[in-house]
Amino acid sequence: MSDALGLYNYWIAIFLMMVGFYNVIASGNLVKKLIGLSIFQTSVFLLYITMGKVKDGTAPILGDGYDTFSNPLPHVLILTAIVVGIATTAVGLALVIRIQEHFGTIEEDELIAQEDSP
Amino acid sequence: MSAEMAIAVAILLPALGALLVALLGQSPNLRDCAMLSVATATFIVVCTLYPEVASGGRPTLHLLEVLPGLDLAFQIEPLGMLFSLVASGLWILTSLYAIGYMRGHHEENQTRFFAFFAVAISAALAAAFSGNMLTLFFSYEVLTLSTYPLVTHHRTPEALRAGRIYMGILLSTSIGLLLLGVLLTYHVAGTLSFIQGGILAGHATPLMTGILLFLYAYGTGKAALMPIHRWLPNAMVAPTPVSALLHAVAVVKTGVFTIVKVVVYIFGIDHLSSTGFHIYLAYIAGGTIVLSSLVAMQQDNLKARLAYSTISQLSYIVLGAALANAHGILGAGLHIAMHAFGKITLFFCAGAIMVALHKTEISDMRGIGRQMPFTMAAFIIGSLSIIGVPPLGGSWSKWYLALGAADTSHLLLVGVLMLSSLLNIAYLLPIPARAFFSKATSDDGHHGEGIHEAPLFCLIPLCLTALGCVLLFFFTDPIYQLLAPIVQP
Amino acid sequence: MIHVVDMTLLAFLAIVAIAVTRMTNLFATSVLTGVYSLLMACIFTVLDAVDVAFTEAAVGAGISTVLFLATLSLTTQREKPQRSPNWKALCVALLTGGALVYGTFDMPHFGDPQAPVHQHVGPHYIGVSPTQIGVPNMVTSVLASYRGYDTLGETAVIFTACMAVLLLLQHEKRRDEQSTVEEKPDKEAMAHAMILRVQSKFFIPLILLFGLYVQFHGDFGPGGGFQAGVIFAAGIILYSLVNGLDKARQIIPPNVLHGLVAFGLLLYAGTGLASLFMDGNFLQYRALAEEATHGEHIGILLIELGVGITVATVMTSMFFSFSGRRRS
Amino acid sequence: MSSHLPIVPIVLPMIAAPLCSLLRRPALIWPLTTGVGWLVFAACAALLMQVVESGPIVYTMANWDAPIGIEYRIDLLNAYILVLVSGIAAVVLLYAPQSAASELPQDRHHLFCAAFLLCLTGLLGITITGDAFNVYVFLEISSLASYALISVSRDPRALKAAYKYLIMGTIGATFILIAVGLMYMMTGTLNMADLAQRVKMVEDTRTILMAFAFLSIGIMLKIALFPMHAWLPNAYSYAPSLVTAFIAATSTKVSLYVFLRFVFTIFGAEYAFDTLGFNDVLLPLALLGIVVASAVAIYQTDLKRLLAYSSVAQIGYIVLGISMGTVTGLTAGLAHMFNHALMKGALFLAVGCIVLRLHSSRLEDMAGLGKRMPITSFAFVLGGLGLIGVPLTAGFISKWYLLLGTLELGWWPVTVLLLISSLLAVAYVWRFVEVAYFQPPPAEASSDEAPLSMQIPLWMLLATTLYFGLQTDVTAGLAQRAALWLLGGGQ
Repeated sequence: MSDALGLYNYWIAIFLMMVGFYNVIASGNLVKKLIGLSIFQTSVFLLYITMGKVKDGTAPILGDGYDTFSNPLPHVLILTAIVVGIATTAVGLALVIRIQEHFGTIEEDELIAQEDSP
Repeated sequence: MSAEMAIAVAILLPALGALLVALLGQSPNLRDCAMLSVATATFIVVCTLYPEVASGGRPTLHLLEVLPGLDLAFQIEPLGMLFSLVASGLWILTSLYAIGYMRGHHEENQTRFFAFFAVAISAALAAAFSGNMLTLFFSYEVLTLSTYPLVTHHRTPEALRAGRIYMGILLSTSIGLLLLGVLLTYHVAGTLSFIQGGILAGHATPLMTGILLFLYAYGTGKAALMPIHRWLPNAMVAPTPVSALLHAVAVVKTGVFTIVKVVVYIFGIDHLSSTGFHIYLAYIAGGTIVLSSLVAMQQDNLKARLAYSTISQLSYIVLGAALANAHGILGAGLHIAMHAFGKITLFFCAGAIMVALHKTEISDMRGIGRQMPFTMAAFIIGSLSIIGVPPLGGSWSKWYLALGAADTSHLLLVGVLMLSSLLNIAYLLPIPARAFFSKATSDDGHHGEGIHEAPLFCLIPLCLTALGCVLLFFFTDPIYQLLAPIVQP
Repeated sequence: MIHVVDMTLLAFLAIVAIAVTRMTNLFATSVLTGVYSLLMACIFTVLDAVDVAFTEAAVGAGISTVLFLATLSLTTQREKPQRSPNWKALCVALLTGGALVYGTFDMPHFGDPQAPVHQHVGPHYIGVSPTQIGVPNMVTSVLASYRGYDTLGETAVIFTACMAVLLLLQHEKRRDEQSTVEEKPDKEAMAHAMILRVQSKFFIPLILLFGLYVQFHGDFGPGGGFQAGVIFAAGIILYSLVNGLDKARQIIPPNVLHGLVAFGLLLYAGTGLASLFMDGNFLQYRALAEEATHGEHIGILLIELGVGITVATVMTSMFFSFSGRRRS
Repeated sequence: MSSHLPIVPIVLPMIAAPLCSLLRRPALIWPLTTGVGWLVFAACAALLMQVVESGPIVYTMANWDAPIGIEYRIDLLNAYILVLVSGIAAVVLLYAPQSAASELPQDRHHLFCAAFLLCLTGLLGITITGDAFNVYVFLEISSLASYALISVSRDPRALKAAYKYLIMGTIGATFILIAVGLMYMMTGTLNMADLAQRVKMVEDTRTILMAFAFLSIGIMLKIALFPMHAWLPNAYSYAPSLVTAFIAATSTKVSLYVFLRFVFTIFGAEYAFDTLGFNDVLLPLALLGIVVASAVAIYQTDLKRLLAYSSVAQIGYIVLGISMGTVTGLTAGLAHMFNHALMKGALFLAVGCIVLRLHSSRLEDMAGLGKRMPITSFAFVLGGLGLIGVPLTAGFISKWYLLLGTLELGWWPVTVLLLISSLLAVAYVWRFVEVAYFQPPPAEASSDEAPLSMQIPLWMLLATTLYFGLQTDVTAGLAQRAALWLLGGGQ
């Protein structure tokens, strides 16, 4: 039971990652793929933040009456990762807009069909 | 000129000649003059190297070390000396002949033709002089690539198909087998240098030696051992000078030269003969000799017949090497020179007939002896030399090969040599016989009765090579003395 | 107690994620993704990562949702429905997930103070940073100083994204087009909606003010250049949503905007270089002043400003690029 | 200032990128970008020499000692890659202005230059850093920049290719992020040297095993190791020529470097190969890649695409060398990374020259090219000989080591397979030769060479491949030292 409690957060994080990952691979819509990618990445953040938490700790900001702090390092890493995530999403979406303009669709199967019959 | 310089010059001259020919492409006369002078100069440079080699010297040119134990180096030893003399000497005659032939035949793209021809000679000389297996391998590949444009000279679909077969077989065997052999040698022996007595003794197990022997024998596709001989008849689509010099002398001889050289300097005769695997190769060569002679008999196209004859004769040399004894190696070495003169004469004659009478099929050649007496006389001399009749050069090499075969306890090989001489007679002599003793058929009498020889440019070289066949019989001793050191322990 | 809140939120997250997968209306999915980010931000708060929560809320629920919606308005709103689940993808996902779950069994448990992360480098930051850097918010110390180079990289990432979006979406300059844009009233603007206009007049200054607060208060509480930049951008985006893109562009001309994008990154890297000239290593702000903590203060202020400027202008310029693209 | 030399290759292009976006005028930005490229190259070369002479260089960011702060740690391995990447960038930048003028929209040169510099920053940043998370950050800089560089092509299909690359690249990067997280979780550190020590203590945990697995898969996606190469052919074929040349020569090589860095210096060859038997996974993938991709390359009708598939095959060679786990094998892999980068760079530059004149990279349009563009065609053939591994080209050296490596291990079938694959390489290079030299040029075609400003960089790269085919101290010699060191035999 302690196992289950101690790892619950990780399992959910993994579950969420896989939902996102599934969407990236399975979805035929280019926007939906990016949504999946964004969920995938966000869930990885959860993995990091979870490991930074310490029992009975508090946010790593110096204040009176607190002496147990959660680890600030994962927070810093994830701040960076969030930026990377939004950057990727933005570039991806810009590509999607251009694809729509040129090919008139953002469904993967239709795009492939266009390739085959020029 | 120091020997080092001479080596570099000998290899670079034809390459520069190629450049010169390409630059002078606008004025054919100037171009052809340039080519002749380059060819002559090359021959002279090669000749200057002879005294030193004959007196036991081994001029060396070390270019650079590519990897530890792997260098680009040239070293002249007797076999290479002989081969380079033959190749560069016959280049002069072939140039003369080619001028007559190409003009007489109104060929297109002559400049390109002569340029690549010169590159091929350069590669052949580099192969002859190579001081280690890597250099030899490299020259071998350059030779393959530079002769491709010559084979496909006519750009017809047929020529392109032949070119593909040519490249396909030569490249795939050399990369697939020869390179593997080279690598294995390096892996086993730690070096690739050609050293008297071989480098494998003490390093390679008998089985490994056997494997290597076959990798080299079949990796050297240019030696045209059956069943990888197909490229050679196909290459006959090229203009005749190419067939004459390259596919009777330079290219194919580079192949057998590689095998002889590998046997002498990589395997070492003693090491090879101690393993017992050489006999299998000897039998394969013997089989190729007989089979290709039989095929040659069925060819009606003169060049095709000569091509199969070449395959058979090349296997003589492979056989000599495979015997792995002193007589065999000497016979192989001599046969490189003897066959070169004989076969080039025959090809020159075939080309001359094509230029003068536009005939390619043997069955059409009835009675042409009366129109082309000199050519056909030369043809007889060449044939007899190849058959091995004294007083012609070919008799010596066959003699030594037979001695070598007798030295092994495999008398069947001696039988093969005897049988093949009979077969040589059967496929070569009917041609002049038909030319002189049959009446011309009526339908192609439009060339008239009188003498109708090829242009002098064609005729003179072929007479000279025929003469060479005779002279070689009387002056074999220098060659023998040159080669003798390589088989001394 | 924390466990209960945590588990409930996680369960919500799972439900939202599944809903996102099953829905085909892309508008709804985008909004749900925003909700997902918001929930995630809540969890981050529970897990003591307030700075991260702040950022995730601003980025995930804010900017990224806006960008998704802008894209959808240019493309399509519905996904082509798929009949059956994609078994191949399901297998890949299950396999990957299974592998990860397998990996969890040797992990230190949630909150375990003995975990290596709480033993090795982390404690150093907690123990030493307040005196070494002189900033109460340890996340800021680590972000700006100890791992300031990472943050420089992060600023470069966002700058790169801006270059990429501009490369892709910047309009080719055509003479005829410009004139038509000027004359045509912006249909997409919502200036005619009275309530919106009034409210926005009230809110936008507040948002911008809050942005400034977050920018300069990052040393002491949650916040910093990145969050501030996003908030600032949100204010401008709100303005252009209400008053139309062209008006917003008049207030902040593209040239100024792009100049500021570059300036932010240059400011950051320049601060790093400045410490070189003061005999420090790259990004060693301590060298900037006599007293080490004072130098750190100056350095952190400058680079946070650089981050803030770049992020705010990049987000704005991305939004302008996206919404400047008309449906063809 | 010389003690601050390590930051020059990263900070210089990072500052130059925003400057480019500010300056806007092509007449200003191209010289700036090119100048920066060459300065960076000079700095990298100086670093390499310093490392060769006096051992690894450590540079701490903000003077915080690792693992508290981030440090650069430059040893033989990454100095070698730094020189490779910056050298290719410098040469490509000489070539770029002309090529860009014909292939890119006029009003975007400043953005393009900025993206190019950022891509360079990212690639060099990945290589030079000694921090695992920092690798991820710079990986994303280079990736985002390369998506942009690819998509800017005039061919709209490049958009789809860039999108696919973005999806696969981000999945790869996220996998790497997960792996770094797991490693951090088990060790508490992100510094590579520190990680290498601490991972040993926990290496029998399932978590570290998964970290290893995710890391490998993530990097393999970036390397485009068969069968994870799906993004590569389209991306290379539709991108602007100079982008293809740059990315093909550098991007996968840097990913390969990351692979080597993590597998050999952090996890250690012993753990990866002896404990996990990781080479049993790599070997079949590498071999499949070599054979299948070479065979597919033969049937391509587009020259860029043909070369792209050839790249997949050549990556197989490199990974094959790595999977041997011996000094010879690793030397072969490292040397081939270097040599292949030069050769592919040169080949793609040649294709760029061809595209400049023909506005097409389809083989069928290149009939008689040997007459129309004799110099460029000859350059292509020379580069092709290198790909085949003909002696006296750089390609031969690495293949030689590779073959020797297989012989040392007694992997006979692999040796034979490698030789067969060389024949496949002959076949695909021959396709160009046949079209260019043995088909008559179309009647209206005139001879029209590419301008000198493009020829010179092309020949510079070619000359280096020929030079390194003869002079192997730098490539093979350094590669061997690096290989010895990676396998734990000291510097």
